[in-house]
Amino acid sequence: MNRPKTWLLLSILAAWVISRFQGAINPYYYDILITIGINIILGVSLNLVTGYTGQFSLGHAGFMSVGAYASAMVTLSVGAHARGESLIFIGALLVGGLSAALAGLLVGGPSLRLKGDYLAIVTLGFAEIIRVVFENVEAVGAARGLSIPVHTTDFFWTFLSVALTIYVVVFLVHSTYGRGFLTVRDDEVAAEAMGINATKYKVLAFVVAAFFAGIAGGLYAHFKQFIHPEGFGYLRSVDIVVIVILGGMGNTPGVIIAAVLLTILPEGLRALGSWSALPEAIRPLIQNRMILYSLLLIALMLLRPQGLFSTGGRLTKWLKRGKGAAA
Amino acid sequence: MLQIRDLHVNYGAITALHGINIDVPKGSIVTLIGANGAGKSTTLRAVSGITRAQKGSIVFDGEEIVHLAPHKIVGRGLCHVPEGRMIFANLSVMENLLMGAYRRNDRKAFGGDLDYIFDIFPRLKERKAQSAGTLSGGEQQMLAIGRALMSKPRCLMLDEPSLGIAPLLVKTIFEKIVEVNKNLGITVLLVEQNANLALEISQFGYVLETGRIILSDASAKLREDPQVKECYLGG
Amino acid sequence: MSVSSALLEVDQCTVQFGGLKAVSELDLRIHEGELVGLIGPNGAGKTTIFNLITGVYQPTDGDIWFDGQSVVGHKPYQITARGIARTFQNIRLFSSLSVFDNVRAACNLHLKHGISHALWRGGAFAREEAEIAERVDGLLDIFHLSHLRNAECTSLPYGDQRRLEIVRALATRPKLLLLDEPAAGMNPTEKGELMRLIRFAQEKFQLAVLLVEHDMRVVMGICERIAVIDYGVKIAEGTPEAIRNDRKVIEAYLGE
Amino acid sequence: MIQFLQQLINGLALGSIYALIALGYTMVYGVLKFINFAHGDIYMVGAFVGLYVTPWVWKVIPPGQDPSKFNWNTTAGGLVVMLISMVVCAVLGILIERLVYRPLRNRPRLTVLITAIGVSIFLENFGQYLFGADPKSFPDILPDRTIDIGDLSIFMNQIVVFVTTIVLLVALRYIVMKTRMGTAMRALSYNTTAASLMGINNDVIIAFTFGLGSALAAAAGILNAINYPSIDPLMGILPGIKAFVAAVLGGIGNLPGAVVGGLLLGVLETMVVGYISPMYRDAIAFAALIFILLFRPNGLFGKIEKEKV
Repeated sequence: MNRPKTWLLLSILAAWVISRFQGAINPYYYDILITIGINIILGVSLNLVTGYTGQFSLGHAGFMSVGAYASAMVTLSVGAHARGESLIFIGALLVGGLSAALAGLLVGGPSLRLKGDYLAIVTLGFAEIIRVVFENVEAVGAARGLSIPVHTTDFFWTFLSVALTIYVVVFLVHSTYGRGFLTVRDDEVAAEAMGINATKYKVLAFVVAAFFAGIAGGLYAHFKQFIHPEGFGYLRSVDIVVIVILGGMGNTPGVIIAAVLLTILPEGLRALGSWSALPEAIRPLIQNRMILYSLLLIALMLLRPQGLFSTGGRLTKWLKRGKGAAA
Repeated sequence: MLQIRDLHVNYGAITALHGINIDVPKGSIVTLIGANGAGKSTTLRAVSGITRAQKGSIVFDGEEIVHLAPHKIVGRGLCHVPEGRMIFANLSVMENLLMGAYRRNDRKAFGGDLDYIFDIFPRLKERKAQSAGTLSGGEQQMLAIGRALMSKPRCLMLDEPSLGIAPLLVKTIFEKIVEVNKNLGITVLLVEQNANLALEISQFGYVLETGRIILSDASAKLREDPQVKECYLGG
Repeated sequence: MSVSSALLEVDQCTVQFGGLKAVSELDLRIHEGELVGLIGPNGAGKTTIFNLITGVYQPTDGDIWFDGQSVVGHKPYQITARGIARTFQNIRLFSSLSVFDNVRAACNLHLKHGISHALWRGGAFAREEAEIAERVDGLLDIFHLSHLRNAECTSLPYGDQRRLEIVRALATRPKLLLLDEPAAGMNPTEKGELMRLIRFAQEKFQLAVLLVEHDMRVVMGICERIAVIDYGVKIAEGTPEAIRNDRKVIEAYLGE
Repeated sequence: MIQFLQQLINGLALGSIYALIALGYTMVYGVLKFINFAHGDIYMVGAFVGLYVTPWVWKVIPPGQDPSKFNWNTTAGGLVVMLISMVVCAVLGILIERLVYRPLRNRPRLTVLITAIGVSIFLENFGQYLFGADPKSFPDILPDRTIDIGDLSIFMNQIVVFVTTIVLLVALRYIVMKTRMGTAMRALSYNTTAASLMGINNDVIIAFTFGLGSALAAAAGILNAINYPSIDPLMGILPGIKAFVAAVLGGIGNLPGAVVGGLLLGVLETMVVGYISPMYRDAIAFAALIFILLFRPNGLFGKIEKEKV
């Protein structure tokens, strides 16, 4: 048994132990914790595409929605309160993840020929088309949305998924095989000249990321118990991109911190916005988290485009060294 | 006319110029020769302001220009014909020439200047309504020089005017460079790989190697220098 | 040294961009273990020939044979896998990777194991990673880059970056190495050292080398045979001595 | 047949709006090589400026009493409203370029794209704060009349859209093709370095381009509000994306292409709504985009460019 796997088992164990006490956690904080978990999965998985492989995707919410709907359909077709709830849930999440991965393959295959702005806009287009489709299919509730009768997502399942996502992304990238992702980001022409099949890596990153976005979608559906096509629009994708940017492209610990911060931020702003000492006119300005988000994003791009938590690459270097010792 | 002192240029961690000194006296043709990657183009780019110098001074006509923006340097009468010509292929030949005169406000004088350019490069006149992208390499080089002349420069910097051009046309273009220098009194700083030709028309030459001036002398003397002969003249 | 068929055979290749023939009806043969130089004025089409051989461009006409098989229509990574590696005129290292990782990435091609191994991280994975690390360190050592192993590649001086590109290309285990102006931007001492290293690598790895270079001392000094290109056409080919005295070459290239 | 012609006219009117916005995308892409994601929101700001200045303009130029009759005062007032909105948006566009995009001039394109998304989100949400999130009804700044030609009915508004669009296009073409500034714009879009070596102050030209594009977007905002008099701070998102699709359709950076792309998309969308289902109104633009990018990535009129190795 070597270190990476120990690390994975320990984190799953920790998730299990903490989940034993989840009843003791204030429901408000509990909700925030689950949301943090889902956002970490989304951020870390998108980071594989955008951060490590350098492909800018604006459609991550689309894959999340595929996972959410697919897993919800599994649960609904099995029926609520069937026995073996956990097994059904695992099945639903896996179906969600695999459906999203398939969508990722279908979208990524043709569109990853494009670069930069064009890729971003095409992924956005695909996500919007997915949304329009869900809005028009009666079987999934069309524009009315879809209710899921069970609340199966709990602390353990969420953080088990978080641990798996981080494990896969980090330990995939930190291997000779996984260096392929980074070479594609740095210089595609040189990567191909070194015998690296750039297309394969780009599609692989896309599919793996879509899989975990699908898992996140499944968790979300069985947590909120209601999903609606509007909830997976372009702004949701932007939210995930902001997590990646803030954390620093290709910096997984940074992205995790960013996911936590950006989940707590709107809650804090809500509290601050209702603080009566503030003038009436300012309060909505603060409560609208998107105003702050956008200013944050612009300021970040102007001042620290490498992300808030890239300490001059020291963290990345530390990771590389950590890898050297592990391999 | 142009004095370069202790010029340093870095691209990221790579140092392209390690403090070079060049003097271009008024009315002369000075040439800068050296191998690919020696820093010749970088020198010109730093003088015209496209590339920022980290250290050093560039004095043009008594004025320090090292921190000026490129468009202001053109306004001072120092024009750079870049490597690869960089004509505007999407514009017509005439529009290219007019762009050369972008900073000038004496529109009435344009006609005379155009006549002079069409006189030394008759081919441009024939093709003035044509899109510049359809010109041959040699014609594009003529256009690039003509376009630069439209800015009424006092000093012209030419970066490898012979690049990718048929030998016969190279000869014509070099003759015109000399003509412009003699008739209009324009000072010329010429960067060239074709050392033979460059040293033939210039009065003074500098040899650049990995970002340093390793030799400088009158052109006639450089042509006889054994080291220059071996490396650059194919002797 | 009598090889019946060449390792690389460029057969009547033409590359056309729009109306412009960048390379026309080029014939070029390189035998195993041979060191061939490719010279010509700027813009003559030398880099285009490299891009043609490595699959970045496809020939408009003609065929390219490598090691007995046609490589036309293959992708660059497939051609590299067949045994052709290259360096770039304008250095293209993986800028975010360390020196070590730049070379390690080039070992990707010969990995026995894939994604599942990287995730499972069993004994086989550890052994293979250790093997690769050893090979990379060995290569870095030969080219005197060991002390820079963990440095960021963009922080290296010009000459070191060029050498690192050669090391990276060698890590793909090529039979033919294409070097695009490896001496550009080096001082005479570095150039001398580079010549020695190219010869050394050629012998040690039994490489054929095709070298584009402007510095005549380098080309004349190490090449067994030189081909001269002008306007996309091969105007001469022969030993350095023959090239030096060829009228056509002196006319077109040395600018008389 | 009548129904088809009617749809065609509606489609061309919608397409004109897309074309005007698309020109801004294409011009900015031409000089800076990036997608100004916030461009659609300028269109929104244009409509709101119109909403707020109309009462002021009407104080100076009182509109006609009978909205169904043509009236010179009403028309003049409408024009003034549009001009003010265009000027305000031009200034806004220049300001955004100066404050946000210029410092990022030589940064990776991704950085600039993300910043543009940020600006877009900011304009939308600050708009919600400033104007309120609820839709506002846009005043009738033009006489409301229908012209019947046989069974075909054309709204006065549509005629105004066509005429204004044509006038603006002719003006733009004159600026770009005949003036010194326009030639400099084209030169700059081909090669920025060479442009600065000609003594062109790239900053000025880029600011000018932003101003011009933003003014056109403002005009589109007003024209659209005349036709669909309900405006809200998020109204720019979809037309913005669709106009971008139009620009790509015509080959980004290509001015006539943007116009053709806009008209094409407008007609296509109207036909889909009229003959298939209104539910797919938005999907059609994205489907067109994906199709064009995957099969002709340089647009209908573009040519393929290869990366230099």
